[in-house]
Parts: sequence; structure tokens; C-alpha cells
Amino acid sequence: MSSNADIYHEMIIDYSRNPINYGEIKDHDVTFHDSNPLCGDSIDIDMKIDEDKITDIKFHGKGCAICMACSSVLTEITKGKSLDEARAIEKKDILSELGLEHLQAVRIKCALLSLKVLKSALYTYIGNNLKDDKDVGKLKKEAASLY
Amino acid sequence: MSSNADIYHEMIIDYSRNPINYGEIKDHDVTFHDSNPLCGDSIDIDMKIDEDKITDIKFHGKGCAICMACSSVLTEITKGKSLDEARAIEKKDILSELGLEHLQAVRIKCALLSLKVLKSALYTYIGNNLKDDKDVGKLKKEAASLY
Amino acid sequence: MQSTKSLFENLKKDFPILKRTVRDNKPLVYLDNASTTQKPNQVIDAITDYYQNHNANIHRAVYALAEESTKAYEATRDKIAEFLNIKDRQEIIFVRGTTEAINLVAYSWGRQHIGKGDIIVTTEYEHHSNIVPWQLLTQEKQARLEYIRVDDNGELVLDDLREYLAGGKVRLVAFSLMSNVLGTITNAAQIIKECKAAGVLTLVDGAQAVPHMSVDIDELGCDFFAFSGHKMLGPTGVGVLWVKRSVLETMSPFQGGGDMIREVHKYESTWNDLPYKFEAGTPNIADVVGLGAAVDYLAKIGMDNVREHEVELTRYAIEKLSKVKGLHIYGTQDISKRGGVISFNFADVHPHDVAQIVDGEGIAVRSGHHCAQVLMERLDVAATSRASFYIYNTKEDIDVLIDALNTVAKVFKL
Amino acid sequence: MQSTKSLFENLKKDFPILKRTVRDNKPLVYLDNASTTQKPNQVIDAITDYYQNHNANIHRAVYALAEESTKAYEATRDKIAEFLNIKDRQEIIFVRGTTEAINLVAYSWGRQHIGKGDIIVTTEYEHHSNIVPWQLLTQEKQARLEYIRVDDNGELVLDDLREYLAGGKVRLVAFSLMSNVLGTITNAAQIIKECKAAGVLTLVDGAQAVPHMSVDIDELGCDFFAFSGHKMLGPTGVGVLWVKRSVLETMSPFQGGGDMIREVHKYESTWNDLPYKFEAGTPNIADVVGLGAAVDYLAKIGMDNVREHEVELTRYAIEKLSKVKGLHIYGTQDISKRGGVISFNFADVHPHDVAQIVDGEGIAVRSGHHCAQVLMERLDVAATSRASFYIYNTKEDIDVLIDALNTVAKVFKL
Ligand SMILES: Cc1ncc(COP(=O)(O)O)c(C=O)c1O
Ligand SMILES: Cc1ncc(COP(=O)(O)O)c(C=O)c1O
Repeated sequence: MSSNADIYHEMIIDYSRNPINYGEIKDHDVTFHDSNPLCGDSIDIDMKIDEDKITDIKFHGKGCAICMACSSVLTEITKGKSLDEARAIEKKDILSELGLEHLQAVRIKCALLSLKVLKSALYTYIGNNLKDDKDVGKLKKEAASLY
Repeated sequence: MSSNADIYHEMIIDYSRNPINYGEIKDHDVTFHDSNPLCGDSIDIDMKIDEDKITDIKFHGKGCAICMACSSVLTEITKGKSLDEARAIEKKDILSELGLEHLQAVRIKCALLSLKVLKSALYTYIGNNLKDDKDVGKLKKEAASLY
Repeated sequence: MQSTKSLFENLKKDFPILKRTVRDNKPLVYLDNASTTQKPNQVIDAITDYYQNHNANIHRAVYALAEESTKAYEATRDKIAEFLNIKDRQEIIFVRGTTEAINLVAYSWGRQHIGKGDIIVTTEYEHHSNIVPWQLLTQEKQARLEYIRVDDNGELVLDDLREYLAGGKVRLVAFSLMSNVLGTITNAAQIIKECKAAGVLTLVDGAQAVPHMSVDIDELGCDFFAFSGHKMLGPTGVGVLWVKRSVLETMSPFQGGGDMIREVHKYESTWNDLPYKFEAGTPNIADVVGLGAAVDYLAKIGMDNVREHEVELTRYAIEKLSKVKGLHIYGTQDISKRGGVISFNFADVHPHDVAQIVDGEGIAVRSGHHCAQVLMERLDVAATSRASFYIYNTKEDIDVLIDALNTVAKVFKL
Repeated sequence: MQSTKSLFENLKKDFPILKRTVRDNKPLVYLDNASTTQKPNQVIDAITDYYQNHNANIHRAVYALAEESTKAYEATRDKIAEFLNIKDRQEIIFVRGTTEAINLVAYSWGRQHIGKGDIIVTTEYEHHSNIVPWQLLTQEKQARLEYIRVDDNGELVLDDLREYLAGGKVRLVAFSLMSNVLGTITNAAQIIKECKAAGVLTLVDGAQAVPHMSVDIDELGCDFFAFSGHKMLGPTGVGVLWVKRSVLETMSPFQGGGDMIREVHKYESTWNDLPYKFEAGTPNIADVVGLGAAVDYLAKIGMDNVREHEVELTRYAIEKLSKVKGLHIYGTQDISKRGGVISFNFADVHPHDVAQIVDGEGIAVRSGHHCAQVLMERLDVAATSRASFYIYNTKEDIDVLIDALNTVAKVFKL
């Protein structure tokens, strides 16, 4: 078997068949949808936020095993974090958790789609709740530079 | 000197400096203008037509030595001819007169611009004076296939 | 004469890239030909020769190089005319590819001839390039876009067309001659016949057809025809739009600039003769020359032989793939109605994961929506895997794919 | 380090075509560089290597070749960004050439932002590609097109600009950074400063500038910038449109199709991120890679060295040409204000005849209107002859031209 097949270890296959935190939160405080124009993967994230804390998070959508596994890991990491902590989550936090540091560029986008959606959701929430909106541009930039 | 310079024999240089039938016919029966989109040469031909006969023809415009010489020769050949005779004038009648049979494609268009204008003028005149116009399409085609 | 079989066995050597290995030294098995094809030495050499010996801008200059480059560029127009039985070379416009060809029609014909309430009909199995330009146009003009549905066999439901035509509002029917996902060969003769009877124009997207089967545009009788060079052994960056002269003469310019004009004055201009009116600016000269070499190459093989070779591969592939447990093939099983494009899904494994694992074995297959999201919606899938064949593919390539799919099964514990 | 002189002496060997002879075995002297330039082996090899080793469609697929081709394609975007000091690579759009770049602006920005009574300002020395798109746009929108005049020295009359700006109706000022006929280098800094003060956008046609001098887009401060690959050692069929992000974000799509979309549904679609929103369909991948090699080649020489070399040639040429009896040179004699483009007329001999006779001596010069008929009208000539230089030209090339002009004088008995 090749190194490509190595990527697909037990944990990824498991998560892809049995994703965790999969589903919707009906009374979410924020929701965000995005898709990967190249491959068609598509993810929604819903969150409940209490004061500054992410009390619940769920995702749903369509994606490959890598996308599903990363979304599972990401939502697991995020749950219970403060907004600032969640904003600080980096690519490598997800990739290293699943041993995906060496994915090629086009698959990296599968792996990080849910992180992009999470960040966009965070910025949307923060933006909506900003007292003055002079930070919105900065937030947008932070989101845009994710990939 | 090269074969390119050979093209420029006495007659061409003379005609280019002293074109014959150069000018306008104020009370023409038909006039036509066309230009060569590639090089910008531009020629007008005016004709007087009596019954079926081209009694006078003049040209004016801007063009290179070859264009000017060919226009001179063409108008000279055309003058006095019947419409059908003029319609029968072919490329080679002009080119052979000036020893230009071996001109390259892009210069052929300089040499034949006035022939194209003459034919268009003829078709315009015939078209305007047609009893029934079922021949117009055919005339147009004849004109379009000149080059 | 060479037998057809040995003909195809010998031509792999013309394609340098096929000698490559990828990933962990696996020999390359290239099965993404519906996306783009590889190039034979003959095409690469034509481009190199152009730059090494003849390069100059075309049409305008007097000097030797310009004469040579103009001749080489225009020679391709003649080759295309002969290859596709186009009677009038002035109807052939060089563009970047199928996408630009269709957009040119939308801008130069559509904006002139489509009005409020008019209908453009396309199909559910179109490539985005035969959908999005019509969305943009119909939105601008308050016109409507309608779709001929695809049945469970992967074929068009022609009754939909009849219904739309009966309404009297249809101005254009735009469809691909071969689906890039299902491989279905469209019954173009029937569609064009019915459109003609209704006085409706037809646009044929030939991107998948021209490379793979014999096409006779004169006999087809459509009004617009588009295809891409890079899918038929030619270079990237060049394609063709053909438009019937009577329609072409009603079209306004697309892009303004050099070469497409007759006279430019400060406040108005007049246009050059056909087809130059639609070829603004310095064209992609070298690649047009390269496309000519690709046409020569295909013409020499013969398009009926190409088709026969692919029919054989497709039959073999469908037979083998059908035996893989859990693998579902989309579209018709009737080989006479389809080209060498096979879309499939493999149990619950996502196509990206299939593609990634078979890539590890050196195999290039495409996964995703294949620029056909409307069809994906119709098939109710997010994506498919797709293997597509060309002249240099062999049954051994398919065997390698089958082996790799067994690896997928193992990894995913199917 | 190599001296600049020996640098330029050595590089002729990189250009295979320059070893050619034409007509009666005359060594080729190529002096039509403003039209298109020749290509070094480095560029030809990059294209060949792409096809022989990496060819695949980009962006979408998972397999090895697609990864390599995508990387090679995107690498050119980074090279261009560095070469022209563009801070944001997403502002760089690959197109066919300058003509398509300007038309893209006219369609995607112009149709959105230009309304009745608005004014677009261009100049009398523009190439048709910076005139005709604005004629088409202003006619459609009942807007107006105005011209900055050219003075007898071949320079722009900037007071005209001031007058138009004062009227408050100007929305865009579009001008070339270097005239392709007169060689005049436009005072872009001044124009852009005044436009900015008036809140008016600026489009710079860099087709003649980018190949011949150092350009810093960030410093320039314009809103749109366009140029062609084939005029800077690159292949035909590829060019660049750069648009400032804040403006680019206000533009609607140009062509619809694959790659430019995010999601396509039957009746509406959403668009991909920048710059892909404006790169519909399979792009000219191989030639984008080739353009990258051209940029590498020029960057290695250094654009200041290129400019210095051409200044030297131009000074020499003007000196020599001025001594030819009856020869008139257009434009400024101030070498610091002009590039290596020299338009002239020779007594009463028509430029086509000049070009034909010097072609017999192996020399490629252009004759005609150079796609600048508005300027021809301004100069009150039907055509000019034009010699234009590039890095591989030498003083000897100019000497050969002077000899050939003496032949013209003999033939025409001047
Ligand atoms: C100043 C200028 N602008 C635009 C163009 C058009 O470039 P292209 O033909 O590559 O589109 C040219 C080339 O002739 C030019 O010199
Ligand atoms: C059926 C069909 N139409 C159009 C296209 C678009 O062709 P291009 O990307 O060369 O413009 C493709 C290529 O993917 C296709 O398969």
C-alpha cells in the first residue's frame, strides 16, 4: 500500500462513518455555511454561545472522510472554549491531531473547510455583537487569510 | 539588391508618384469606398456609366506604391468597358500587367484593394438598377469571394 | 496497412508524459481525459518549432516571419474546416476554449437577440460553462432558463423540449453532444430537427464529442458549435467557436481592439471581415498552430478508429467495474449510446478518498462535481469518481484501476 | 559579476530564431518587438517541460499531476506579484492579453459603474484595445468618450485632463504607460495623482512598459493595470489584468463557467473567491507557466539593465536615422522620455514599400497604423514605419537597417 493509503488510519475511517457533534442546533446563536468551490464539500456549523463561552457546537454537511474527521475533531476541540480561545485555533491543531500534516494542498482544503466555517461563524457572531464596528474589517481579513 | 526590391521597377515607382485616373468624379453614377483593415490603405472609386458602358472612372485615396500602381492600371483597363466586361476582370489581369504575380499574401491585398472596390461599385450599381433583386445575393457572394 | 490494434499499441510512445512515474515510483496511469488530454510529441514539437523558427505577430506585417506565422495560423482554420466538415472557413473563430466560446455567444448574440420573457433551454447534464452564461444572460434580460431533464438511464427527456418549444418562447436550445459525467451521447439530430421545425436556434457544446468521435457540423445542422483544443491532444488556451454565417452576421462584436476593426475613428469604428471581427487582440498564435498538429494527429488515426478503441475500453471497464462489490456506475449500460467516460460511486466512500487512494497507486482519476453541480443535484450525490479514456489508454490501465479499487475496499473495510 | 555589456552580448544565443536567415539567405534582423518579442530557450523549454512532465487540469483534482500543474500555474502568479510589486496575489487575473484585460474591465466594471452622461477619458496615442472597448461601452450606456490630445512633441496635453476632471463627470481615465507608436513614456504619476484627487479611477495599459522598464504597481497607485506576455519574451495567449482589491470586489463576473463558481444551482449561482471568479474555464495553463519563465529571465537581467540597454540603442538609432536624408522621426528626441520604439516616414515612400524593401534585406520592421488609427489621424499620416528594440538587439542591427534604407532611397530615386 502507498503512503496515500496510510492517511486513512482507523481514526479517520471511524470519524467519517460516525462523526461526532454531527447535526443541527435548532436554537443556535450563530450559524454559518460554506463550501469548497473546487470539490463541492459543504459544511454548516451551528453554535450556542453563552456570554463568552461556546457551550454547544454541531456541524452537518457533505464531505470526504478527511473533511468529516477534521470537522469532528474541530468541534470536539472547540466545545467549551471561549471565543478568544476558539479564534486562536490553528490549522496545525487539527491536522496534527489526525496525523495529516503532510496532506497535499488540494486536500488541505478538505481538512480545513470546517475550520474556515468555524472562524467565519465566530466573526459573524462577534461582528453582530460588536459595540463599535471598527474591528469588522480586521476580522474579515483574519477570516480571509485562513487558507 | 534583393528580389523584394526587384518588385519596385520603373513603372511602379512612376505610377505611385504620378497615378493615372486619380481624382474624383463629382457627378458619378456610382461610388464606393473600402479600406484594408490590416494596413490602413483606403481607396474610393467613382464611375460614370452610360447605358451599359463605363465612360469614366477615377480613384483616390491613400496607399502604398503597389496599391497606387495597381489602381492606375485597373482604372486604365476598366475605362470604356461594358459592365459585364468589367465584372470579368480578374486578379491576374492586374498583377501580370505589373509583374506582381509572386507578391506575398499580405501585399496581394494592397495590390487588389482597388479591384475589390471596383467590383463592389459594380455590384452596387447593378444592384441599384436591378429589375428584380433575386441576383443580389449572388452578386454579394461574387464580391465577397474576391480575396 | 497497420491493424487498428497495433496502431493504438504503438502510439503510447508519442506521449512522453506516459513514461513518467508518480508518488512512490508508480507508473502513471492517466484516466482523467475528460478533463484534459496529454499531448503527443507532434503537438509539442509544432509549438517549439513555431517559437524557434517562425514566431511573429500575424496578419499585419510584410516581413518574412509574419508571412510564415500568418500562414501557419490560418492553416489550422483550414484543418478544422476539413476535420469537422465546415464549408465556410470564415465561420471559424479561435477562442480560449469552450467556456469562452459559449460566453461569446451569450454576449454577442444573446444580448442582441434575447428579450424579456424569452426562454433559453439547456439540460440537466450540462457543464457549468453551458449553464452559468445563460443564467447571467437571462437574469440581465429578464428572460428564463429552463432545463431538459435527465432520466434514470442518463438520457435526456425529450418530451420536456417539446413542451418548451410548444410554448413558442424558446429562442435557443443549448446542449452538449456528450455529457462529461455520464458519457451519454445526445440525440442531437432529433433535437436539432425539432428546433429547426420550431425556428429555434441550437448551440452544441462539442467539448467531449470532438475529441472522441467523428463530427460533421454541416450534417448536424446546428447554429453554434463550441469545443476546446486541450481535450483533443491540443495545447491549453485554444478552442473554437463555429457559427453559421447567417447567424454570425447578426452578431455584434464581443471584445474590442486590434485586428477586429476596419477603421477606428475617435467616436466610432467599423468592423473587420469575418471571422476577424470576433478575434480581437493578438491571438494565441502558437497554440492555434499546435491545435493544427493535434487535428493532423487525430485525422491520421481516423476518428472512427478512435471511437472503436474507446468503445472497446469502455465495454471492458464497465464489465470489470460492475464486478466490484458496492460499486455503482451512473448512466446507460448501452455502449453504443455512451462515450468513454465512467462516473461511479463506491459504497459509502467519498470520491475524494477514492481518488486519493488510487492516486497512491499512480492513477489519475477525477473526483468531485465535474463542473456539473446541477447534474449532481439530479443524481442526488455530492460528487462522483470519474475515469475517462483516450487513445493511449489500454485494458491494462483499467486492470490497475480495479486493483487500486480493491485497495480502497481494504482501507475502508468494505 | 558580468558587465552589463557582455550580459547583453551573450544572451542572443538563448534565442534560437535569431540564428535564422530569411528571404535570400539574409540573417534575420528582428526589429518588430513592440508587436511581439522572440522567445528564449528558457521559455520554450518551460512549456515543453510542462507538457512532457506535468500536464493536467488545475485546481480540482487530487492526483499527482494535478498537484504539480496547479503549483506551476500558481507560481507564476507569485512571480508576477514580485516582479511588479503587487502586494496581494489575489488581485492578479490571468487573461489572453492586454486586449482581453481591458475588455474584461469594460464588461465587469464598466457595465456596472458607467451610466448616462458619464465620461471615460483616454488619449490620442492609445492602441485600439484601449479605445474600442470604451467606444462600445459608452455607446451602450449613453456615456461619453473623450481624448487627451497629443502635442507636437508626442506628449500628452495634461491640461485636457484637468479640464475634463473639472467637469466632475469623469469616471475613468485609461492610458498607456508607453505609446506603441511614439515610444513616449507617459507621466503616469502625475495623471494618477490628479485623478485620485478627483476621486477618479485609472487604468494603465502596460503592454509596452512592462517588457521594457521597471514597473512598481504598488507605487504607481492606479486601479487597473493590463499587459501581455508575448511582448515580454512570454508565449502568445497569456496576459495579466491586475485590479486593486477594493475595486475588484465591486465587479461582476465576466465569463461564466467552470472554476469561477462556488455553487451552481439551476436558477442561480454564487462565485468563487478572487481571482478565480474572473478566470472561467480551463485557463491557458502551459503558457501561464511559460510566462513565469519569461519573468524569471527578465528578473535575472534586471529591468533597469534592460532599460539602459534600450536607451543606448535608441540614442544610437535616432542619431543614425536623423542623418538619413528625407527621413522624419515622430515623437520626442528626449531619450529619457521615450522607450525603444521609433516611428518614421521616409520622404514620399509609403511605409509598406519601405517595409517590403528592408524585408528583402532580412529586416523585420512594421509598417501601417500600428493599431493606432486615432494617432495616425492626429499625425495626419496614413501609416508609419516602425522599428522597435529589445534585449537581443545590437547596434549592428541598426546599421543593417540604415544600409537597407539606403537601398530604399536608391530604388525610389530619392
Ligand atoms: C500599448 C498597447 N496596448 C495594447 C496592445 C494589445 O495587446 P494584445 O494584442 O497582446 O492584446 C498592444 C499591442 O500591440 C500595445 O502595444
Ligand atoms: C462538456 C463540456 N463543456 C465545456 C467544458 C469547458 O471547457 P473549457 O474548460 O476548455 O472551457 C468542458 C470541460 O470540462 C466539458 O466537458
